[in-house]
Amino acid sequence: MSLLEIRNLDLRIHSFEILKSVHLTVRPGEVVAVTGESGSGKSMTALAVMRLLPDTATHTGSIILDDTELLDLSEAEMCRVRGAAVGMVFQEPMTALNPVKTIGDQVMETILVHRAMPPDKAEERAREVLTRVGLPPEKFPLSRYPHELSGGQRQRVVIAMAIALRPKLLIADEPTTALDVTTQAQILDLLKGLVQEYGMGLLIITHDLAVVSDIADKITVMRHGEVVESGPTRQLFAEMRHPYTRMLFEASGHKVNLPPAPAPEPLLSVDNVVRDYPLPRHLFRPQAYHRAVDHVSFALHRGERLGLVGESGCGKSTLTRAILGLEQVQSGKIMLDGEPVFSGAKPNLAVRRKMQVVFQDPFGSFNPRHRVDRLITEPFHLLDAAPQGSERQDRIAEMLSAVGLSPDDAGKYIHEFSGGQRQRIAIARALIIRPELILFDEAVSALDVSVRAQILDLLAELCDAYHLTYLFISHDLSVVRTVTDRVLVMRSGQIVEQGETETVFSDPQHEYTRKLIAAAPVLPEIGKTVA
Amino acid sequence: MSRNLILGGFLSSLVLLAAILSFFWTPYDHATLNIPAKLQPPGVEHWFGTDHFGRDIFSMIMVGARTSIAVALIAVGIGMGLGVPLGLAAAARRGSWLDELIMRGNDLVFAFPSLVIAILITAVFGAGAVNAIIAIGIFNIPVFARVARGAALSLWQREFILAARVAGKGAARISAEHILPNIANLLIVQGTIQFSLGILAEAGLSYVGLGAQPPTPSWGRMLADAQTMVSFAPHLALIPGLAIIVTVLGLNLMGDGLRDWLDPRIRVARA
Amino acid sequence: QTNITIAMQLEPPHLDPTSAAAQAIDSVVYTNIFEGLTRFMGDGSVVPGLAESWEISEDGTQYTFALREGVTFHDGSSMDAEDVKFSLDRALAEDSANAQKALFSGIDTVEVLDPQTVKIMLKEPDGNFLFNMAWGDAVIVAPESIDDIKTNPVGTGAYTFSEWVQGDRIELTRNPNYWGDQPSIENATFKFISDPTAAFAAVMAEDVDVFTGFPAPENLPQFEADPRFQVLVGSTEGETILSTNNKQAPFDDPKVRQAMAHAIDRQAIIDGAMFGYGTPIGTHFAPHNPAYVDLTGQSAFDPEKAKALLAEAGHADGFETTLHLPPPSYARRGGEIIAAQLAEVGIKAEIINVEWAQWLETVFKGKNFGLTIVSHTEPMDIGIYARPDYYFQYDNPEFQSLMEELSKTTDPDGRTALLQDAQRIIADDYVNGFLFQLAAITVAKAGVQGLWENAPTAATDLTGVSWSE
Amino acid sequence: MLRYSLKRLLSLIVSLAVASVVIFAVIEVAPGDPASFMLGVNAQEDTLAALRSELGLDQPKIQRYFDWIGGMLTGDFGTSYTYRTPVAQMIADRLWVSLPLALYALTLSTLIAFPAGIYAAARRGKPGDAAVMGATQLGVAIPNFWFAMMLVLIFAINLRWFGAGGFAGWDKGVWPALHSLTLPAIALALPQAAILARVMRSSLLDILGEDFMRTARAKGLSRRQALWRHGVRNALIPVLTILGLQFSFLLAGSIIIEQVFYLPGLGRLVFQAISSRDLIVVESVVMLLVFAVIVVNFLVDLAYALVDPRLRNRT
Ligand SMILES: Nc1ncnc2c1ncn2[C@@H]1O[C@H](COP(=O)(O)OP(=O)(O)OP(=O)(O)O)[C@@H](O)[C@H]1O
Ligand SMILES: Nc1ncnc2c1ncn2[C@@H]1O[C@H](COP(=O)(O)OP(=O)(O)OP(=O)(O)O)[C@@H](O)[C@H]1O
Ligand SMILES: [Mg+2]
Ligand SMILES: [Mg+2]
Repeated sequence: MSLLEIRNLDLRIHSFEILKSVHLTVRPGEVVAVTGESGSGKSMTALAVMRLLPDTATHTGSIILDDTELLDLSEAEMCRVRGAAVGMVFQEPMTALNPVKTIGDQVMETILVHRAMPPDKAEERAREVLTRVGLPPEKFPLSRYPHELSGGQRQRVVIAMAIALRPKLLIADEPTTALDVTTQAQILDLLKGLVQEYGMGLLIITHDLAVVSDIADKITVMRHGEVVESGPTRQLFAEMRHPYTRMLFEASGHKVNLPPAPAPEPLLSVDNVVRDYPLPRHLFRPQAYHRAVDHVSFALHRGERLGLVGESGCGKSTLTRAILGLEQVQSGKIMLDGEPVFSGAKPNLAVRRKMQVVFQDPFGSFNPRHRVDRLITEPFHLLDAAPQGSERQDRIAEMLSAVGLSPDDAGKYIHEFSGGQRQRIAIARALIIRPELILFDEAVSALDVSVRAQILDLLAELCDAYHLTYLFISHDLSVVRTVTDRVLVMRSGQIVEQGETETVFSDPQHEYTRKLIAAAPVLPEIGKTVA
Repeated sequence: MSRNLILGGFLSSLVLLAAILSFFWTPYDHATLNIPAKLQPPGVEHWFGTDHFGRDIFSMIMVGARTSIAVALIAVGIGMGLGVPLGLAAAARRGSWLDELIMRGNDLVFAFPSLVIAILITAVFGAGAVNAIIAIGIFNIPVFARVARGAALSLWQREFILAARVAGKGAARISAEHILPNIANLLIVQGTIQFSLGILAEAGLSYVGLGAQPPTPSWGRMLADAQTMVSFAPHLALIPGLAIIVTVLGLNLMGDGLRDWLDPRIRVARA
Repeated sequence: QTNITIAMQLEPPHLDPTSAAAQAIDSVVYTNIFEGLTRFMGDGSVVPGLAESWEISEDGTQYTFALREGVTFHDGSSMDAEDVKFSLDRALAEDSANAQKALFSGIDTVEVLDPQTVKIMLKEPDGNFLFNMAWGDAVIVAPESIDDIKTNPVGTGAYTFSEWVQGDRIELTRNPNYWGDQPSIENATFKFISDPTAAFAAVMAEDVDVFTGFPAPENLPQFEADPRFQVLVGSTEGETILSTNNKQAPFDDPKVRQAMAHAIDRQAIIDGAMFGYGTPIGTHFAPHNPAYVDLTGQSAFDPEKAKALLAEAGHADGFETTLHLPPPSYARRGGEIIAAQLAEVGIKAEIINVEWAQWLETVFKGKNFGLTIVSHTEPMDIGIYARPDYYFQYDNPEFQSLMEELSKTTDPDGRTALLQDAQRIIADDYVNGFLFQLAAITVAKAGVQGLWENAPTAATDLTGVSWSE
Repeated sequence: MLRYSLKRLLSLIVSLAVASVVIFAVIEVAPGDPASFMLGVNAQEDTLAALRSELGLDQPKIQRYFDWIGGMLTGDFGTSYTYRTPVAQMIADRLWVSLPLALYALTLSTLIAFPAGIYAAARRGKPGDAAVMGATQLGVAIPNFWFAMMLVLIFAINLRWFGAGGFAGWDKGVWPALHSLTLPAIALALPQAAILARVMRSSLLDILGEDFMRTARAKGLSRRQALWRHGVRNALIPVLTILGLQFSFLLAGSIIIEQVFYLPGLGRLVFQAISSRDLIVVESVVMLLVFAVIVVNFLVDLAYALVDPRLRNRT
């Protein structure tokens, strides 16, 4: 007896075929995960169930919820289904809540809009569900506004809204993607608990195979709007019949072979660095500060690949900016090759030309109005004698080839490239002046697993060819584990643990490191069953 | 290109063409009085009729377009020329005393009811096109400063600016090389809007007698002259009014159309 | 119906007619609130006012006025010879703020003979004295009311002041203790509407019953065609002239002034600026005055002659000058037309629109102008041409002695002859461009009777006004 | 919230201080001697001097600035040069016309703009939207004084539904007063309403694309419910800014409109005062207008905090 049954669902937007005969079933008490890379149609499938597709979308096929054909319902009838029979949780907790209404109002609204109970009862129920999702009203009164909560707490409010009427089916579209690993673990636990307790069906969408393997009873893998494989989790992981599934799996756990690091020779030294941000001024109080980096010290050797992990907001990017000399530190010293990055109150340009950086966002890192040749030669500005004419052309061609693009791409604009290609261009830009040190700030976090695997391979190749030294910053432990020799673990502005990467991961010393590693979902080993 | 852009562009270029053409040709001399032929309704001889002095209204409208456009254009030039650098500087030094000073200065100018000040300026320094331009121009400065600053601030958060800083570029260079080209669209759109507001403001000032002085024809003054005669010669008020409406409408439609057309989000989606 | 709403363009700055030049004050208070020894009638004649009768001595230097019995001020105090003496002495005083001090300059002393009789001694005979005493600047005021006369005028007239809403209206109420006949209007409201459009709209919408000095002659045909309204067109004392700075080059050359006179088409100005309302004048004198001489032919419109004269004066290519225009539409519109007409003969006059305050500052006091257009509305004001320091700076000793002689002459025929000579002298000298006599235009509802048709002085005499049934 | 308000208040005071200096300086350089205007053409030099000293015009500039400011703070705006009555009283009388007019127009424009903007946003891309947007484009392009002329022509002169101008006065009752303010208010309000409707629409469209609107739909709210319960209040934030700015436009716009309808308001007062060089009145009225605008913007800032809880504990 299935709760939700999607059969032969075709979906078009204008002339684009978004979904092609999608099949999917969810039974009560079952967790079904839909996975696949970006743009494969996961969200569209979920929205089709909610009938919240863009106005221009047309669909055929059938979506049956509890014997009701949803595609036949009128809009008014559908309104009665949404929120009552099906609840939905979205990816971005920061924006999923109305900023001008209290959380209590927003949770109660689900109840009141369906006239399920009188207001006083509804309030009682709101307290109840908020308590259930871990926000007891004693600590988190109903009168709180969303901006007074953290990301994880907001996601709990969204879940509370979705389950307030105990829907039979809960749809969660990437519910943890925007959250830290530790928070992700808590939210996943919460969802699992709710399924067990209420006997709901849960349709969870995620691109993270590790999360999938952790939570799902059944998995559906999608690609280009089609279901390529589906089945019970154990079986699917054991068999991996479709090559795409296999590719996904391999890319998710991708390991690269770094060339061995040369003998230690100091390059960068960070000594007791402190970075304070002034908090907004209070009228009658002395200026207060937020300490984003708190007495951090470490050394980086020539040819070494150093990792930096830690949760969101722990100060990773701040530290990067301090090393780059973009911001002045309040105390401490940063020396590169024996010279301070900041001399007096001015950034030291002589030092800066030895460093480059690759940022996270493949879309925001480039001026959309410049061509690739101009984009990647921007660091030439740091050189006293920048290459000109044919020498310049050669360097551009060399760099583009080195990162796996064609020299012909030099004349294109950035919007003509995919995310992965953009990240390659970013690396080319960083490499073009042959810096002694490259900083990667979440350089692969925004990429699909398959693309990420390629970029990581590229990094390994470049290490071979150019003997790179880099600081690799990421919140993704598995990535850091494979591309670094040594790792620093950061928490609230402090380095809590550092050491050889393998040692730290296999035998974490600090309690926080242990917590991080435990919270990170892991892929099952191929061919073995999942617990 | 959207319908707005085409229609707006058409109306605006119509007015612009009339203004340019008026340098070489008008059906009659716009300044020649012919009192016996006064107050003729629109007809074959005078397409838009004649005014209370028997002047040809069609010719006056053509030459008046010149005045409106010149005043509004120069006023926008003043606003852009001073406002944009100020806005860029404020954004580049966000949170500094300079930013604070520029923004407070802007607030202050905004706080003055612009028309009152325009009246005050022209009352003190004399009525006339030049003072009207200055009065309108001053109020364009904070508008452009604000738009430039707002857009530049969000750009300064973008990683490509960070990349440029890593490449050792200073604030002035980054503003010129990265920020300005990326906010140019916005400035153009704002420019068209301010341009149309300038036309309205000029008309308003001329209407109360503080804009261009006779014999320079001006739509606003034509309306003022027509005031007492609307009841028996409505064309005197209708035609300059419609000229203003068509121009402003054209510019606004063009601004809207440009906004859509130049919006990088939509452009990327199209590419 | 006993209430009436009368609109006019200008609001008085305050309500004391004896300390300001503003005609708007007289328009409200003259004969209604304040009265003088003599008074003007609608036809311009001078009749007894508070003085019932008078005797003039043989040599013409002593006037003995017999005051009316039982006249009281609005505050209840009685009006007697002491009040007359006080009023005249106040106007005469060193520090007097009276705008027309010249009216009183001939007075030597004022003597109270008894409460009802007052004797005025002149320094020399003055044929104009009774006329002078009829001006609004010569009304009789109560000494005890002087301090706040500007906002609370207390006079002897048929109406008492009741309210002033600044920027909007002034209200008068009938004075039950008036010495003369009770007028038929009980409550009168004076409304101030400066904008010509608003003026038209207000009359059309019947928001006002009467509009005196209606500022938009272009709208009169509509009122004439509408049975709801009547239009009264009379004449004023306003000679509208193109004032010329006689001391500034090239206007110091009479040839140039003559050329300008011939370059101007008066009828075009009257038609274009006043929509036909106004009488062409060829000199500075009111055409309705019996002594008027029509000299318009002397400066007939003749652009060719104008060009020839300019060439003779050495300005074959014309010259540039300024034309300052105060706010009234006769000036603004007339100015545009004159500028165009002057341009035809090669004179480029740059139009400078000014407010009255600026006009007074730059033109009248600063004498920093080339040309300006203004209407001189004081009655019988040809005397200004005898003042070399007057803003147009005409300095002709012959004319000055003529005026002196005039003030000593009491015999009517002699006066007329002298006045006619005076008119000719200034016309021969082309002192200013003489344009037209401003028409007095009043628009009223059809049922209103007894309004002044002409405006021999600024006044809205309510005493004769009534509604027909 | 308190701290936020205090900070805004501080900058309000600074703005007012700077504004007062600017206004005073501009007025100081204005040509035209008030004394000679008051006394007319035949005034004697000694009388003029006496009047100047009576008016305080012979004092040093700094002294006069502080006298002016000090007076204003205590409610004494000085005495009008021309009318010889307290300026404060004159302004108060005029305020009773201008302020109701501005509020009336503001109310009208809000009443027209909000539904129109919301309607258009809800029907984005449909004929209803196109119609509203077309109308607003036109509305924005129409000069309000021209519109006023047309209103007078049609409704006062031809149809005679309204008086062509003038103000009945509140003492004649609320209804006649409002009646005489109706045409002017419409003339002021419609062009502003067009702008406001456009802002409302675009702001609402931005909000409609927000994630929380989708969340609301997922809860089972219909499009309409989501629009009203979650969209409108969020969309109000940019609209408030415009509303604040509009108040100053309305006050300024009323200067011209008061001319057309000969309403005895602040606008007329300022024009009259400028032309008669009643500088003390000009000074005070302009300062008052600036004060009103600055205070309204201050109130708008406070209103933000009411609408947007994120701002409440900001400093
Ligand atoms: N409003 C829309 N109009 C047109 N096409 C759309 C729209 N929304 C999504 N698409 C397209 O539909 C396809 C499926 O999108 P969908 O959002 O379902 O992908 P997804 O699997 O959820 O990806 P992600 O992991 O990035 O969220 C994509 O190719 C996308 O470009
Ligand atoms: N310009 C700034 N002004 C004030 N506070 C800041 C500023 N930049 C960062 N912070 C604060 O400093 C702390 C560290 O921020 P940082 O960006 O370095 O974190 P992160 O580790 O890079 O996080 P993420 O993984 O989310 O990028 C955060 O609490 C952040 O709010
Ligand atoms: Mg998705
Ligand atoms: Mg970061």
